[in-house]
Amino acid sequence: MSTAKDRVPAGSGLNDDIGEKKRLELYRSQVRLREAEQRAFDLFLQNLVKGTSHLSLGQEAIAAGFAEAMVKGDLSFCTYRGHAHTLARGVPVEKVLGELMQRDNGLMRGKGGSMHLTSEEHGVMGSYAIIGAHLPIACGAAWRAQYRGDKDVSVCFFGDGTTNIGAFHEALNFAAVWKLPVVFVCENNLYMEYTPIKDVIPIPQPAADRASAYGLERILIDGNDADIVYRTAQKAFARARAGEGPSLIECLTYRHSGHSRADPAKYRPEGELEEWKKHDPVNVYRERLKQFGVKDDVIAEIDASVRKEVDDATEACKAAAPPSLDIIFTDVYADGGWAWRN
Amino acid sequence: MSTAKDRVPAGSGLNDDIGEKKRLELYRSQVRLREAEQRAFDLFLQNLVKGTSHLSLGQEAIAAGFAEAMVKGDLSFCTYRGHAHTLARGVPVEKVLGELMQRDNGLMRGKGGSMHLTSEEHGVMGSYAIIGAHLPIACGAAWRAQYRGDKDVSVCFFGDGTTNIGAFHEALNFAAVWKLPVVFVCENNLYMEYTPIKDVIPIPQPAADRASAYGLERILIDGNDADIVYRTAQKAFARARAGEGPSLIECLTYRHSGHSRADPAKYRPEGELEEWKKHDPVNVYRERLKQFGVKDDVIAEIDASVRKEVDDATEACKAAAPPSLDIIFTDVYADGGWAWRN
Amino acid sequence: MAEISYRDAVTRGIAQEMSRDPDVVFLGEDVAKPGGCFKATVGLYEQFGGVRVRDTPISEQAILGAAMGAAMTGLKPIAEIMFSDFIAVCFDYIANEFPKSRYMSNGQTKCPLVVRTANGAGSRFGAQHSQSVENWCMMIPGLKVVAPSSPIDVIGLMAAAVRDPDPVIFFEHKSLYNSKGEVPDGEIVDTLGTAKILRAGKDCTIVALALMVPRALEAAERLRIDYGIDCEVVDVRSLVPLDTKTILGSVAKTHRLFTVEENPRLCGWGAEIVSIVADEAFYDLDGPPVRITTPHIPLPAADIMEDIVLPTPQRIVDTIRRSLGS
Amino acid sequence: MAEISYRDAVTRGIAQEMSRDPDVVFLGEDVAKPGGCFKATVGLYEQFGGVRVRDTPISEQAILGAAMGAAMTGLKPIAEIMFSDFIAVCFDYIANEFPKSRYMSNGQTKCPLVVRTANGAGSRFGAQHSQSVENWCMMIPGLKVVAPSSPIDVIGLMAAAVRDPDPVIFFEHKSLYNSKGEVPDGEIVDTLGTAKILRAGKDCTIVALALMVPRALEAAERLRIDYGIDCEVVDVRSLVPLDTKTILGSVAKTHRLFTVEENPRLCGWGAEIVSIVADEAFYDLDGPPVRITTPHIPLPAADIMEDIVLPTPQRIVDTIRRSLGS
Ligand SMILES: Cc1ncc(C[n+]2csc(CCOP(=O)(O)OP(=O)(O)O)c2C)c(N)n1
Ligand SMILES: Cc1ncc(C[n+]2csc(CCOP(=O)(O)OP(=O)(O)O)c2C)c(N)n1
Ligand SMILES: [Mg+2]
Ligand SMILES: [Mg+2]
Repeated sequence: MSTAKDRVPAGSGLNDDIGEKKRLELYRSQVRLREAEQRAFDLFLQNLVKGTSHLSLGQEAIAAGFAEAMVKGDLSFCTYRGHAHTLARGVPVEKVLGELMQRDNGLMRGKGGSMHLTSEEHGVMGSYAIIGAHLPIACGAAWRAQYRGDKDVSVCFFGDGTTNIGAFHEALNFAAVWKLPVVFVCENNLYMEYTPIKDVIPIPQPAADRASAYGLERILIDGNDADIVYRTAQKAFARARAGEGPSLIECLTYRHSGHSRADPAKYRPEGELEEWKKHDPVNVYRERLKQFGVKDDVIAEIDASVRKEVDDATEACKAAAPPSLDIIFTDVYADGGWAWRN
Repeated sequence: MSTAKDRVPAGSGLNDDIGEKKRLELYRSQVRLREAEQRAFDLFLQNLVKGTSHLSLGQEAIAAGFAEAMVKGDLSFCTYRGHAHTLARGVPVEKVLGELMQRDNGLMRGKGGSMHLTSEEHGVMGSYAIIGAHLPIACGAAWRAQYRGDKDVSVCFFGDGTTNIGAFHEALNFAAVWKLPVVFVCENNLYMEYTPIKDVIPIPQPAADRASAYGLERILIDGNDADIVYRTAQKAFARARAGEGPSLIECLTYRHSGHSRADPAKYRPEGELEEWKKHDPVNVYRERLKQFGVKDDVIAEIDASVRKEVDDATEACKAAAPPSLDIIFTDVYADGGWAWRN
Repeated sequence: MAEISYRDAVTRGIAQEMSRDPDVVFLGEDVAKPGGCFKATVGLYEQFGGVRVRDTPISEQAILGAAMGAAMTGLKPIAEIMFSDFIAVCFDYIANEFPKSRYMSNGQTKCPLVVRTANGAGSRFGAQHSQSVENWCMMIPGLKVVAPSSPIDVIGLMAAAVRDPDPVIFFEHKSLYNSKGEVPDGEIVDTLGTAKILRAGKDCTIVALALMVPRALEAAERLRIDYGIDCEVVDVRSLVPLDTKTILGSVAKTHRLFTVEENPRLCGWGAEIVSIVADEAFYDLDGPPVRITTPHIPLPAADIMEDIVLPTPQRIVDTIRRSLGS
Repeated sequence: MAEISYRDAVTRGIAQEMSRDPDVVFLGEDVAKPGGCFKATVGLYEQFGGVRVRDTPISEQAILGAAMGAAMTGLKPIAEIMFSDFIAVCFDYIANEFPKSRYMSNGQTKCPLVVRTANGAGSRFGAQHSQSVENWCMMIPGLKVVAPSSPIDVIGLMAAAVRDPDPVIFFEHKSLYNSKGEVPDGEIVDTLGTAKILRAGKDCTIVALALMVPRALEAAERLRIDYGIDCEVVDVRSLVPLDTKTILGSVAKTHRLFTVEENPRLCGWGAEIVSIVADEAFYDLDGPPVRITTPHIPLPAADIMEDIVLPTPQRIVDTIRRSLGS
């Protein structure tokens, strides 16, 4: 049993390249993701979240670190485990919880559900629930940028288990050959649904150990340290914007919750969760701020304001109407309707 | 422009580990494949081969080398470019040409066609025309061997272009994790249909440079030297039979003909074919025999008897009846029929 | 005799066949140690061991390809595709490999395997995890396709599927896993290609499948009580082979046909059955054969929307009543 | 006005749209420098350059996924899938991605792309390279599906498909590439969702698609000459949107329906059209609606076998004559 700390070279350290303003944003973002996801879980237990939901508790540094490095116009492609990435791009908590709770104020007014969060205005180009499907799609968005000379980057998030499906391979090769401005981010949380990734790969690292198959640099980082994530993202984005092609970044992390819904995650060896909780990204970052001399009351103010945002969002969602049924038959086609016949 | 000779370390040399008997078989097999494929092409030009056909002219050393290393019970999984592998396992030339000519004496009596040659009694478990599909299937046959404790090996042949499709990746990972007795043979003939493989991969060698992604050894050999192929096959088979898992072998080679049918292969740079013809596997091997002191008349006898076999097969096919129409509706289901309703 | 759930029937059906035949092996994602994402295979790993019950990587093409290669060479694999929607990522095996190799080889190769998969809506999972896709398989020549609606049928048809020498796609309905039914003790083996008349009637024939079967039965009961309409309800159970005899026989008696299917409208199995009846029993029909389907749209996630788009007992009642002019 | 081949019409249709709109890009295997495996895109690379016309690796999922991502963000990609059978290896994009993202996002995302692919039998390529799979797409809500039968329709429907804001699957028929037809000079733009009555008649309606259209016309001619039966022939052209008005209108006039399709029997588009007519125009029908299809088997390779299993003019004639009792 080893956490990210043991398995990747250190590299954060005290270094003010990031600066206090950005650091506070990175902290706020992580706390926001933590609180919102925790709330989603509580609401699930209260039977107020319908369907399924996949939380990123414990993985917040990745979503926050990448989103903070992205600029307006950059595009995110997420999985069913996409709440955190959606929120990190600035989508209001209410919109996300509303969708999980199947309310009319939801991001897609209940039509998509928790696995398909999409907010084009925030650059969130969709959350995809078929493993691997969005990697080629992200390539396509990057191809458009390359074709048009646009400078945006497409960032595609996925899990360790996703590295074994065909679409992963096709996308990586395609992106590398066409030198597309796309960044592939593997969040290695050690598990697929319930099966440990190490049981189904013949190499130690599912993504990093495959980068060379696509002529790419091996990048393996501590995904629980937002500074490291942020710096790595910036480097990859610069490379992409410079026309030097894609990157594949493996971030070591751990999900504190089960795979989905109320999964108790009994398949994890005893003590593993506790070990990883010692390296909880939110705690790591709070300590970091303190090392940089950020005062406790500044931190407390952030914590409180985030809490209030999530509380308010929760109340708004509880008060929101269910989705109106007249949207069932809208937006199948671009004309707004669903007519397959005349 | 470089041929296999320049691109892989030498490794044949004079060395009698193979022995004269086996060497004569390797030679006979290659000549047989050469003559049969050349005949198929001639018959195509005479409009006697219907549909399509994909020849292995120039790639004979791979089919011959692997087949000679296989023992009864070992299984071959081929592509649409499968005539050579089918013949190399001992299937009569008449059966193959008969199928290409859509005659009743064909291997599948015209029902399958040139792309789907199958002869279970010879261990030829099918030829598959959807790129990549047979790699997972070969894994399954190997899984059965592992499960039952059978000692046979499944050998799966495919081209350089096939390394970019999803099924390749899934099969390699699966086989490596389950340590299956399967040997993946990439015949890198430098081209997909008409596009050079180097245009669509970000690494020099499509298969060898990816072996490490599956925890496998990098194996790149001169595929135009039957001795090297044979030795490499033996090693891989021994590993598989010992329960040590799969191998991925990239064989450098070149097809002398076009991709299929009457493709004139105009996309090849001038002189490339000529350069490779200097390293023609049949010539290489004829010279090898001479170096080992095999007399010219022994070689001439082999050439003549193969020629007669192919001539006889051709005549038999020309004389053969067209397929009988009553098999159109047989063998959709195991009961011999096609009834989807009562 | 005992009452068991549809979910437990899956486990029991597989266990029955694995106990009987050592060539039966089972593979899929999270099916072994975790017992499956729907908990429908809990205990098989413990009972039969990790050599026969195996967890795989997330590689649906490898799963189905491996099943096929094993089937061709002597085993009888059962492969799980977690959600039937994921058939799309391994469709080549369903469409081009399993069903064609016997034919193309002129009878040389065999492919005795079962693909079992969780099909259908009702869990509020949204458009990529809720589809009914049995028509994706029915339309492919060379496959057999089964979709049981009750625990006893699950066991019996699973046994029949595993013992069948052809590739069988076995659709379990997600929303039926919790449903219960009486099941006799001992071995249960059913027959593919047989529909069941679950309720005899004279005024019209309702043909249904899987989750639509209990809904059709409920509608029939309401039609009897509220409108005095006497419906015959046929559970198709097996789309291929299709028991056209039972269906045509029923229509010959009732003179009216309604199909109730969860497939989106176009090219579902309802269209096939309506076409067969319209062609072969045209003069038996006293009125138009009517399909009741999910509309031709992707499935919405929200419960109140999902509940509306699937055929409901109420919609079945209304459609039949209106069509019969009562 | 000039006579051009169906093959050249494909090139011209694409070139027309690429000239008009710089957002139209084209990708596929061997489509650029080599001009396509059916030589249907020769010259596009030279005319529009390697940035707009691109060869890809053998990665159908990457091809369709890339097309989708580009379409979502502003381009209008045309993607080639070399043989329609290969849709099976990238079916997730066809079934689960293209057609669902707009709906799931409640209208936020768009997917204006065209997948063109060589469909159908007649080339003696065997079971994995000869299928007619337009029903694989018709059955998926959210797609549009087109299959032209003549050079002029190829150009006009290609233009309509490229300009359409939804994902369109464009089926070209392999056995029509060499066929010829008159085509006017200048821009040609047609309309999706419109069938064409190619021959007016009063005794029965024959609905056909792609390669079956010329066969239906030939059969109609023979039926007139030999049996005095006057057939109306409808070329569906567009399966989604489906021009039910034209079809129902024709049946209202002729009172008999025959569909002629290359799909294997079960769940083809013929079943859909028969079901619509049987339901909505039941009382217009004077006799059973009849499907003429390829039987439900994998396709054999040999010419004499392949020729028999596809619907032939002779089979159409015999079926209609017998059914009309002449
Ligand atoms: C093609 C496909 N196969 C299987 C699934 C079911 N599934 C959903 S999440 C998941 C595990 C994914 O693991 P990983 O990629 O590590 O992501 P994580 O959930 O850990 O974030 C699986 C198997 C799916 N959605 N799509
Ligand atoms: C899934 C799929 N995509 C495309 C094709 C069309 N196709 C047939 S052969 C071929 C080239 C294959 O190249 P390679 O793997 O190098 O094998 P080679 O033909 O050189 O032996 C292609 C693209 C196919 N048969 N299947
Ligand atoms: Mg994971
Ligand atoms: Mg090649």
